[in-house]
Amino acid sequence: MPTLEPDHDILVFDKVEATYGEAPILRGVSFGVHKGKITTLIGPNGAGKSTVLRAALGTVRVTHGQIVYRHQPITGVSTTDRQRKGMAYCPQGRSNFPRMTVRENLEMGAFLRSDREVQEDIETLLDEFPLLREKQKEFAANLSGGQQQILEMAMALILHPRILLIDEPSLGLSPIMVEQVFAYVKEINGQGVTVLMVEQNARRALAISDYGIVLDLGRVRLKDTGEALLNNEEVSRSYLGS
Amino acid sequence: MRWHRLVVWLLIAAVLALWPLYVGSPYLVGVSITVLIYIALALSFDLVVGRTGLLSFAHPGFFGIGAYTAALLGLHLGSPFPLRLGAAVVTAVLASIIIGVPSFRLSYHSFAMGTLGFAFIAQIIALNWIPVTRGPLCLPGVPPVDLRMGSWTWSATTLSENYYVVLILATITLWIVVRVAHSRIGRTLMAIRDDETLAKAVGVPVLRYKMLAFVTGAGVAGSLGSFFASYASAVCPTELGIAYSVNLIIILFLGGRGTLAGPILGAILFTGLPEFLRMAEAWRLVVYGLLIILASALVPEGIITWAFEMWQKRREGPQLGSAPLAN
Amino acid sequence: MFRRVMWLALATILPAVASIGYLHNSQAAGPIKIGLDVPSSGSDAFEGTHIARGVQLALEEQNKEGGIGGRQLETALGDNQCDPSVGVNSARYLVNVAQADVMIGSACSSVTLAVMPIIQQAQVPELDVTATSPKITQQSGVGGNIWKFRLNLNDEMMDAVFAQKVLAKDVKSLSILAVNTDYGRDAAGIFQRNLPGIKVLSTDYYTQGQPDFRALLTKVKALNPEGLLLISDYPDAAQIINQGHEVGLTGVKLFGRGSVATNDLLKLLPDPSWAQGAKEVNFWVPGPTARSLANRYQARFNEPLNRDAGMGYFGAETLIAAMKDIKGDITRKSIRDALERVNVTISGLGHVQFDDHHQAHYPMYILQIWNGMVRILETIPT
Amino acid sequence: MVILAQLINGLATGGLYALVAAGIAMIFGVSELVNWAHGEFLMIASYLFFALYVLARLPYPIAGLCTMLLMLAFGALFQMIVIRPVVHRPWQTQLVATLGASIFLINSAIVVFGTFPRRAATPLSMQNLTIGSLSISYQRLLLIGLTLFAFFVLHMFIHRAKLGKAMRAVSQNRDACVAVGIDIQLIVLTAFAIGGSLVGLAAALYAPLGNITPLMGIPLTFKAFAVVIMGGFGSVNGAVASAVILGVVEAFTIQFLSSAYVDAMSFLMMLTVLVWRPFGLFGRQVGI
Repeated sequence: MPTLEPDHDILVFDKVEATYGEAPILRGVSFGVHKGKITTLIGPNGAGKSTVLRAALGTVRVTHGQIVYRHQPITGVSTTDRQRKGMAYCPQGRSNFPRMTVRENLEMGAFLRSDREVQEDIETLLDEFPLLREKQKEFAANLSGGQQQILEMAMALILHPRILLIDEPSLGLSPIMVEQVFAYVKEINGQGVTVLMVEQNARRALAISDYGIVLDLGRVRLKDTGEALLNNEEVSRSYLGS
Repeated sequence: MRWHRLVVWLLIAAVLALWPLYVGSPYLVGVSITVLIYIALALSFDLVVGRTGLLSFAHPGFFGIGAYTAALLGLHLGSPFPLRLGAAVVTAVLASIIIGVPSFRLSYHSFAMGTLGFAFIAQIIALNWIPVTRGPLCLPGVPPVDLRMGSWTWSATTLSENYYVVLILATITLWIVVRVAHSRIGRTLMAIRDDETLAKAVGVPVLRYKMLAFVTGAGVAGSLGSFFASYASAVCPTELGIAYSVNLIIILFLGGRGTLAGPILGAILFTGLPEFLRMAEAWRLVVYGLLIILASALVPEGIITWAFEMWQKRREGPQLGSAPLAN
Repeated sequence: MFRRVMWLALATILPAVASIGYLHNSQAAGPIKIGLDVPSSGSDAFEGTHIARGVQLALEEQNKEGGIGGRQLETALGDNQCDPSVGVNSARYLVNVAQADVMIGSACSSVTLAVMPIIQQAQVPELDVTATSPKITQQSGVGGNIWKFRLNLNDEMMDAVFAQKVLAKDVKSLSILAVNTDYGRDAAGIFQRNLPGIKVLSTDYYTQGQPDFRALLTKVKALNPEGLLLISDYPDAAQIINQGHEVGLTGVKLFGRGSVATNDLLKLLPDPSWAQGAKEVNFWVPGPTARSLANRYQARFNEPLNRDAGMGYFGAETLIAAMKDIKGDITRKSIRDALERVNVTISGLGHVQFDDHHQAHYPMYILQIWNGMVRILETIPT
Repeated sequence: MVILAQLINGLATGGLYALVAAGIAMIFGVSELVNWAHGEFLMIASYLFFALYVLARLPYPIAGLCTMLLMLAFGALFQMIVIRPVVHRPWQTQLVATLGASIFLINSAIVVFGTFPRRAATPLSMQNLTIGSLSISYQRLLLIGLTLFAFFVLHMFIHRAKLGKAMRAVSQNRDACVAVGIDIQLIVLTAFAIGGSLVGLAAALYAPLGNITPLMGIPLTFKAFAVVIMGGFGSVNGAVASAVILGVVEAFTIQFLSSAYVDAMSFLMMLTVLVWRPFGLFGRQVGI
């Protein structure tokens, strides 16, 4: 079993606690995200998976412990600064702008950038995602669910992230689209972007993941390679469904 | 513990009953009557706003409709007060059904503005329907609150008598609100306020419950209007004005909505406050506005909610809240 | 629940009980208190503010001469917002808490009528200086409220005379624009009943303080009336005249009832010639006889004297004259009795004596705006 | 000719409503906040213009421009002082805060400026263009022209500029804004600043044509609310279109029906629209 050595880790959670209102959601979460790999968080509803991503991004307040990003603690760093430093985030559900065109959506993805190469980068992305080029003048609302998910990933990529935090990318998609979306996740990872993913569709996700982390009731139950978790009987029984 | 409770209730009742004798000054009795009207109005307003989450601007409209109905009956037919009160309730309820049915289809912002529109139109009609309302000339000479039993008659001519009448009305209002709050209806209303989608999903007829709260609130407001017409002995279009709505909203949101103590404390503070500030006449309303801004920032859930929280924290130390677990 | 009730009881009753002590500060032989029952906020605040200043000037002058019987005079302000239900509480405040010995107000007719039962019950005399509803006169004095007095002339006295002596001579057709308040509706009604031989082409009511009169004036212009009667106070009248110029409503003869032919209006016109020839009946205006008062007022408040400030001053002067005449203690009752006896000539206003209905009768003024000034065309005895 | 004159009256009035309503709609679009004090922004702006043009004797264009800039700052300050502390609260609490602000601003103006109306007539407001029986002041021509121009600029800003696009983005999906790093606070601040400057422009154009009083904002707030609802809450284009329609309908109501009921017209129209189309005349498709 490979150890999660800090040197390889782009993002480290160290005994992180977070609350929502008065209720504790994370109760001392510790793990590391291996640079250049895909790591998937699995666990039942209410385990705190999405909160992990939000804590990393800084939209949930961490009450105890700390988060280390690229070997530097990022407590007190604003969300936008984290994004400037290479964190990109695809939240759960639809996170595009329905009454803006595909191209405008991509421009909004680049909101934090003020350099002149934005338009060029958009062109490059449209080359990479031909289906987006086809629809670049249409409103995002007119795209299918899967196309919108791909648009959202493209929006995140404009910032040239080092790590992509992606929440439930397969939610509400047809099986064919799910395959395509995961293929894109794999492709993005192939370009050197670390991926930290939360996914209900745990089997599929673990199949493309290098590592998996099982979260339950705000604590880390288990961390291992994706393959090992898939083959772990207890995990199978408790967290992967039948 | 039961006698304990009884003693406190009796004590409160005694204080309230002896209040006009204690304060003596007609000005303070007058202010007390205004405060009691506002308490009752705020409690009934809270039925709509605090317990359904919908912001209605129509409430003073129902108050005004009740006042005009009672005044017209008293002036033209010489009807006794109980009849005027009943008629005021009926017209206010009818109006609330007419307003409510289309309005409840609207989203919450549109509902607020829709009811604001109703309030405005009602006031403009009162201002211009001269043959009936006399417009800005008001309807003066409304007979006082009276009771007739055969040859025996009684009428509330002094301030203190009016105080007791409104005290009874406010108590009845409180009773209605408590009954509603502690009944299945009240719990359902709270459930709807907290999660309307869920309530709908489990088959609660949401619209019917909201209408029930809206109509009950309107009826209470109408009854208070009938008292006001007699107490003030005149009804003017200003009684339907937006100023009332503004006051009620301030009372409710800064007192604490969805509670019983909140509207009561809010009414005492925010009708009493401008009166107290009479010392600094020129700056009075400047200070008042400033206090509202500060209160909305510092005690946004209302003074009473804030006070309870502080008190609970001190008593029980840090505790697990009841906020839903969120992923 | 029980604890909540306890808390509630404590939280509400304690401060209320504590406050009583503060409010219960009745005075014995301190200064004489004059309650100002006027609007100092709301849409009629301009009127109340000026009345208050006029009163203040009169009291300051009297205080310099040692007050009355060694007692100083001071004011207490109760803002009635020109709203009857607010006015009822503010009047009670003046009567009970501020312990006013006599009041000036209520400035607005609807508030005056609402407050009259209160002053009767509390037995405090009150003197009106600007409210013009005839109903106040009908309900005051003999057979009515013996505590209410009115210095200024009422609409019944002025409007019929103005209609017959001025309007009937000047025009054959007329449009009326009236403010949609108690005073506008009342006065418009009186005029409509008193316009023999004049064709009233339109009567429109507008909202006080409305920003835009152009559509209304375009409508009036299309009717092509010979005269336009504004039942308005000067802020609205200025808007009407300015915007009337804008939509080309020129050549129409202007008449006013309210405060149209006043210096205040002229200040609000970019070009005074737009109101050239406008005639108005009014119960007072700062004329040549009030020059000394105008100078003193200007020096004190750094603004020119206007009708409302002048009436406030005369109201205070009337009260002072009455109080000087009192032999024994100055009380609410003795002030009332003294007001019934008042028989003085007030310089700048005229001879003041209250009739059976407690209405004073000094001459009314027919005014005209002429070459950027207000001139007195005629004074008509009442 | 009367019809044409009333049409022009309606357009000019509608323009004023539109300048106030656009700000309310924009602020609502990005923050779901109903700014009850927006009419008081116009009042403050008018006194500012009066101070700059009449008291400081600045030339008209400069006084107007300064009013716009100062109101830009005022809008931003208002957001920071009054709105920011309640930004995470329900919209009703935010409404109470703006209510308090409205009471505060009106009465501060009464204390500072007194209750006597002020005027700030310009040479343009005193000269009329006369064609036949039609008469219109040059100030109103300027006003119609500049209002159109302002809305053209606003439209370009919202659809072309990055910040403008971000405003649309915030009005469409707030979560997504967090994901792409759009600072929502900054956008809300921008909306208040733009709302303020539009009202500043309105003041510079309208103050010369009317009285400046502490209470002048109140009727405008209500009319603007009605208009914003009619246009579909949060839609700037919808609000502007409805404002112009309302202006014209009011003018014709006065001409052909009654002046007493004209103020009811705005809310009657609003209620009709709400019953007929609950999401406003232009529906949900428009966005900011």
